[in-house]
Amino acid sequence: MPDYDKKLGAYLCSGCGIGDRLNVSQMETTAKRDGKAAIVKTHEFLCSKAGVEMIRKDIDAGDVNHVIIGACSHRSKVEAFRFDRAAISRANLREGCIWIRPYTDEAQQTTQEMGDDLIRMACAESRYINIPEPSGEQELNKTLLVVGGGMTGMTTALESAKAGYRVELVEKAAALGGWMAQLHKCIPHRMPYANPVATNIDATIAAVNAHANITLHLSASVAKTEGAPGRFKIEIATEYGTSTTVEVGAIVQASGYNMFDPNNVPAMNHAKSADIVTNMELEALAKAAGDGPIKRPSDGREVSSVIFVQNVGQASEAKGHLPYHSGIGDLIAIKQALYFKTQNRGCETTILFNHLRTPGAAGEDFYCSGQNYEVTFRKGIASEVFPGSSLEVQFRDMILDEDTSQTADLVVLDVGMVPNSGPDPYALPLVADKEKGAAPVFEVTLDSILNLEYRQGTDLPHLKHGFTDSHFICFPYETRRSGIYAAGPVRRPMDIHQAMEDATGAAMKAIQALENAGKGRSAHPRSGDLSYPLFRKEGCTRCKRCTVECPFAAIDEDEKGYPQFNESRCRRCGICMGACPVRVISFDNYSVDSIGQQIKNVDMPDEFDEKPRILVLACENDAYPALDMAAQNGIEYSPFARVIPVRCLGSVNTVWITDALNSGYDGIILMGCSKGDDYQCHFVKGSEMAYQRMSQIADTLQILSLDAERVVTYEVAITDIHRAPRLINAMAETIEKIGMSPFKF
Amino acid sequence: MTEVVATNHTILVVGAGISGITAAVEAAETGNNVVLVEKRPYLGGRVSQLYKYFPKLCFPSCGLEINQRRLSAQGGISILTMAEVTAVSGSEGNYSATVKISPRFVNENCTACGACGDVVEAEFDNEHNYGLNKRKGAYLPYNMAKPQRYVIDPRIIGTDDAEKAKAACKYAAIDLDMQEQTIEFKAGAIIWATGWQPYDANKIQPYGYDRYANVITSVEFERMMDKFGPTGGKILRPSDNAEAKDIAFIQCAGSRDRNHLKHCSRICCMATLKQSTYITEQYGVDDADAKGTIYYIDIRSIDRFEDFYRKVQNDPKISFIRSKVANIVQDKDQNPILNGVDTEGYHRYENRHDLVVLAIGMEPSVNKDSFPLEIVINEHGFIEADEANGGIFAAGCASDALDVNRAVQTATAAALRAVQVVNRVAGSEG
Amino acid sequence: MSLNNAMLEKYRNNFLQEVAGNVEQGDWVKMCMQCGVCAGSCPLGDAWEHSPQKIFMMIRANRREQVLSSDSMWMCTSCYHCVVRCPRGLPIPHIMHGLASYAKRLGLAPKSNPTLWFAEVFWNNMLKKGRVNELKLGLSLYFKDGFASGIKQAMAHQKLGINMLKAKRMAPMDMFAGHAIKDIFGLHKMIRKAQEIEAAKLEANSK
Amino acid sequence: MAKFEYSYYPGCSSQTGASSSNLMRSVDTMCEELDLKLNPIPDWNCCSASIGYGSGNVLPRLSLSARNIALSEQHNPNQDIVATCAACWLSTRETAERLHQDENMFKDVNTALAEARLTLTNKTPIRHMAEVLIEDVGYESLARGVKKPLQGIRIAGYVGCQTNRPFGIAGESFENPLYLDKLVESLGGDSVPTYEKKVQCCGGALAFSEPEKSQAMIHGIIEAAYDNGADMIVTPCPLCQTNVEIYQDVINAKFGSKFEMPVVYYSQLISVAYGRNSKDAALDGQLIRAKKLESFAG
Repeated sequence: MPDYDKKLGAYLCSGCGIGDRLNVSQMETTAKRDGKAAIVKTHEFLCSKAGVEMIRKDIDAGDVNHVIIGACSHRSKVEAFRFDRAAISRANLREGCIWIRPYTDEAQQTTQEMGDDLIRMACAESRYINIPEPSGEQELNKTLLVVGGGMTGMTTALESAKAGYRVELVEKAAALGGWMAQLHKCIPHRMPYANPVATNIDATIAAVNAHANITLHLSASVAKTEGAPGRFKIEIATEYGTSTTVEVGAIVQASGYNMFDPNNVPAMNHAKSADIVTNMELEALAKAAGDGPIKRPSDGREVSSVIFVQNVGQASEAKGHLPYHSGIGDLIAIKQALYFKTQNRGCETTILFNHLRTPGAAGEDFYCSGQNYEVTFRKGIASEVFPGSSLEVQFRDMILDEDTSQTADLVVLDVGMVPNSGPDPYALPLVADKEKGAAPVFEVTLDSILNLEYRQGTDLPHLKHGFTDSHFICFPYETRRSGIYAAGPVRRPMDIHQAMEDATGAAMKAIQALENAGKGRSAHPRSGDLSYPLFRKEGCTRCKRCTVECPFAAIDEDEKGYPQFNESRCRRCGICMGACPVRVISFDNYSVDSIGQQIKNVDMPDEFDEKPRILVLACENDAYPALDMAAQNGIEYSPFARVIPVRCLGSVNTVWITDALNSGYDGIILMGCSKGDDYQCHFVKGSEMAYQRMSQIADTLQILSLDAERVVTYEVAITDIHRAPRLINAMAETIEKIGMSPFKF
Repeated sequence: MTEVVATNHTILVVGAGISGITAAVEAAETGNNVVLVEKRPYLGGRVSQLYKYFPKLCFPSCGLEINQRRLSAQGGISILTMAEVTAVSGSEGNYSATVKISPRFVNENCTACGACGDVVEAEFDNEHNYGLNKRKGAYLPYNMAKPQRYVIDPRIIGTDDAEKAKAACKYAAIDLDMQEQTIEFKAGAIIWATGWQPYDANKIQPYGYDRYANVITSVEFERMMDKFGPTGGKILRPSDNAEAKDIAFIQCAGSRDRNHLKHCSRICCMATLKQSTYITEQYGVDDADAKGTIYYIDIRSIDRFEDFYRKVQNDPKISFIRSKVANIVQDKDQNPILNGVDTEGYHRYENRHDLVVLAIGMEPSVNKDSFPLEIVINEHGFIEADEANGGIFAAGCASDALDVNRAVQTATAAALRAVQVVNRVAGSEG
Repeated sequence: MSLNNAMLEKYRNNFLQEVAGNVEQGDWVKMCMQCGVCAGSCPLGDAWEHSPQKIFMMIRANRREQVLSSDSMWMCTSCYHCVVRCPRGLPIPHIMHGLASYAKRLGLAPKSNPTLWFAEVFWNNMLKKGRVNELKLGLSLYFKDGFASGIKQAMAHQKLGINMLKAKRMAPMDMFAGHAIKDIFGLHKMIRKAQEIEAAKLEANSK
Repeated sequence: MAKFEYSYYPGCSSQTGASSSNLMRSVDTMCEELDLKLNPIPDWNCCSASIGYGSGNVLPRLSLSARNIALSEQHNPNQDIVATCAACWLSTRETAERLHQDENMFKDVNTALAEARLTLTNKTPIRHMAEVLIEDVGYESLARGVKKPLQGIRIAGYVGCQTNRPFGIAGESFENPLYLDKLVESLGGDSVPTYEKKVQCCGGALAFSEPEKSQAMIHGIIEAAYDNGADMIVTPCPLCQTNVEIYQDVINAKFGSKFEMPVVYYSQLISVAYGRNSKDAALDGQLIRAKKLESFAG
């Protein structure tokens, strides 16, 4: 907590109609008298060079270190109002006031009250925040840990090394290469997409071995991971019982995948015949054959006909099957069919597909190439494979619309990828009393990959089907464990080309994480935030809510059960702050007081004034922008609303609600992002937490004998530009119905 | 006069769609200096024109809000809009880029108060809505436009409208004498993220997009769903503005076709599955007339997207026909009638629908013939990763037909490749 | 051994390769992706049993008999709708024609197919003088099912015939003279040579 | 010296006394007016049309067209071959292109041609008369020569199949070609660009062998012309003209329709618009009189 005396300067803008709609000099007085601003100035065009200059002068002169901007929204003119070495608070007089109110005489008074309150609130915030400074806890460690020596891991290592960073590469097996080393050839990912191409795995392995920045740990695994971005301590144990400890700044988990076991689909009779092989087993046969004819395992006879059965146990809800689709099986089948065709054009190769998944430019060209080699593609669903000297595949031909069968020397089963992830920490709900990673709901290896010494389990959380969590649209590298990134098929099924792309991206994120950890800057989404959770140990009751509810497992517990905050794991969402029943957690620029005081500083008209007050706590990421855009489009809402943006609804501490009710607010609305499987909360669990907590508010209301309708929580999307104002107005109507709060003093 | 501070440690990012923005923020948040160049007057590219993302059915503007905030939070990024890279010279670690900046006729003073828009009368096709409606000659491209500054359409320059707009502005933000300018600056590495454009549906003659009002493209359909879009969020037939309830989706419209784009555009299957959910969203589950029919060759629902495919398959309102539609005619009420054959068992159909949505193909916006520098571009128009490209790296749909997730993946990877170059430069300079 | 048996023997159960090697443009069949646009585009679609796309699938599924004895190919009217729409650019009418004439050569084509019969009449009519004699062509068609029905047919189309005569679009004298080319000898030699070359090729293929 | 000169391939049906002799007559008139000189290919033979495959197979069929091209190269050197019949144009052009793609086939064809003491170099462009009108003459100059604008005649342009696919005319759409409409407009007539059956097949090759199927299609073609308020149909194709015109009685009998829709050639429209009489325009060759057109021809 930096100590310096705060010098508040409030700068009001009279532009954009603010001056016409509001009595600015009155707001100046408000800022001085109620807001306790030492300096109060008004400019007719505050975001202009001149206006900004006016502010900067005062800062440079040392007259002001806490700036209150009374102008447009927090989201507007951000670049103009960015001052280093000063705390910034904003009173949203434009989008938050005049734009959502009619320009009429009747409306004038309530609009003015709104404006004055916004000034009071911004000043209150300013009084209760501090200029954040790095804790000094952070370290810059330019080494990455890469777990997994397959193509993904090796690519991560090489790309990071190329960027000038050191890498500790840990591989379970005695040699590098992973599955890639077992392949005969690869699917082409460069024009022309016509023939299988060499894996060049040896070259890659050689490059890894040769690179000065890369340290190899073979036959090794991660026995323990402690610390946080910038200061991870990794214990690497080898099969031979030796172990070393390395310190790294960030981690990339490239633990890859396992092949689905075809025996989960008995009708394929994989176990009943040596000539019924999986696609991965065929790679071995092809490798053994070199560029000569591929031989049957059973009798060593040259294969003259082969059938590829696609989607074995994939995209199926049947028990023991994979509910998802690996997506690359058809490309692999074409590649493997070409193993035969390029070697013996006369070899009959049939691919029984359902939906031929050969997407993109590469995919479609490769499909054509397969056809060009006279690979027969039949849209057919195989029901059973009969073992024998000549194998028979029974299937339904979807085009000829008939049940039929075909014989072949060899049958290749397209089996999918199963992610090789560690146990999901959240397979069972976490409870406050300590419990290590529970049994995952999906059948993946139970061995931990990372052995994190974290309060919330040993490994990266899963999203679905055993794949590690990721906001898999806008921010694919989000993992809920800061500074630890998953790459390759452990994250989602993918081919080698995509995995290498993914590896390079993950390396970028890991490098970014360690660089920012070194500067004490927060990672996405509050990129660059220098604040961090501060904690008053004396007050702590060791309830452990914070350690359990942090979506990013940033908080551990010491032996006495007190929370241990790890600054560089923290995303600054404030969910711990919202969780804390005794309010001992805060941030320099965001705290129970910095919001609580805004709530309290709203001027509360007495009961008979017929002027209710509605507190709106809106997520700054979605709900608040929605209200902004409503204003932009001239959509009005109740003048009695007082909107406060919060970092995440999860950061809302129930004390704000009770305080608000006690101080006479008539209604409270919480607006957060949608929760559940398709959550849109940028802190993953925030809005869900808020819902849980608010469900308990009902009791409080009862104690205060207040109607439940006075406090409501909504999921509001950024596109709810019409809806968000409607929700506020609905509350205003409710209050008209049920009457004003009795708690006005 | 726009100026850019750049050295050969600078990373130039061309195109500010989801890929360009991602590449820029990832590089900048790692402490690099970035120049982000965008042709449009605003950032966000195609995703800013999408209603929802598959498979979460969440809103692109949600992620865009975060990314735009990340851009503003970074000191190290300079953004040029209405700007195009016209020439690039030099080599890896030492490029010099020439950028042409078209006049916006509105300067930084703009507070987006909207006064100019109110007074201007001239209207033009709204590009953001693919011309489905009009916008003023002085306009804010859309709600979340960044920079949040108005644009004066060059076509009103010299008219009274222009003068009216100027007069209406209290902040001297409108500068009608603004000229096109060309600037040149250095860069160590270049990320090419110019994205894609919808294939020209007029060329798909059998489907009569050029002749039948009620045949639209998938990108237009996205705009219809936007509450601030051309139809205020309603699915309306262009011919008579009646609610369209029986909707056909035609897959591979311009993709997987030697007569058009040879490649598979990858996203269309999922995009259509997503759009099929709009029908229930709009009309509810109980409206028996509301239904969708998907005409497809293969549904390429890769990996986890399979869950989503299954979800749609279980929706009684949606049916699937395995068929490339042969052609479309329209009846007297301008209802499109689709002719073709269901290839699963060979059943001929002649199906009438209210509206046809063409799942339009994805064409790379890489100018194959006049790329500013010698670089490897494949026959489909995508930039290939190649040593010969030196310090120029493709991101997103300039490299392949990709969905948002994979575009972001490649963009993040491209960012590292660029960082490698500038770090090498820094290293060599000691 | 009959050509058919020879081919059967040579290609065993790989009809796709047989088609690729012996049918006009048959090498394209493998490139079909079963989208069905040809089937949907064919004006005679509901008249025939198997659509082109389905025939291509049958070829790959080794339905040799079924394909070659089908009358579907004989229904192609050469409207070329399928060609211009086919996403893979298959020359579908030529493949259809090729399959038809290949079937005819192997003696597997449907015996009583009217188009097959008309094709023969037309070819012979055309070849006789080097140019088509429409009058004879028309008449021979009427009499295709014997004299009696021929008269009936002729009567039915009497009005049409008379109209055509009136319009000078039919010439009675053609019954005896009709248009002819001068070098009919050369033309016949040329055709014979062409037929020889083709037969020899097919023969060689069947070995 | 004529403005343009071509090597002309009239085709069997255009000969005197043949089913589309009226086409040839009107084409001669049209070319007179437009100053186009047509030099018939001496001793040309039948192309065997699109039915030739049945007995002709590939090589003999191609040889037929090859012979015509060879003759043209020999007697009308450096002249584009121009055909007025869709089938003739198609077979000839297809042959030329096939022999460009397939060298062995080209050799074999020449071996066969040698029997008729001919050789083929295959360098000659094969064009349709419609291309000549659009690309060489052009709509504007065509319009300039009009003496009797066809005002008030509503003419549906029926393009049919083989004039349109697979090669197309002047790069126009296969699905919605508009050149006949532009032609009609240049002649002062009213076009029907929305005529949706303009590329519908008339059953062409199957008219004889599968009459029911063919006539059902023709019925649709004529009905659509009536629905679009057309006074007559114009077509560039002799087979289309014959099929659509001459079976209307039969179709009326079968479908209970009352069709009496004139079907004319573009060459007849041009001849009339350029002031020539009914005879020159071969209007006397109609089975269903094009009265409105005659009224202009006087």
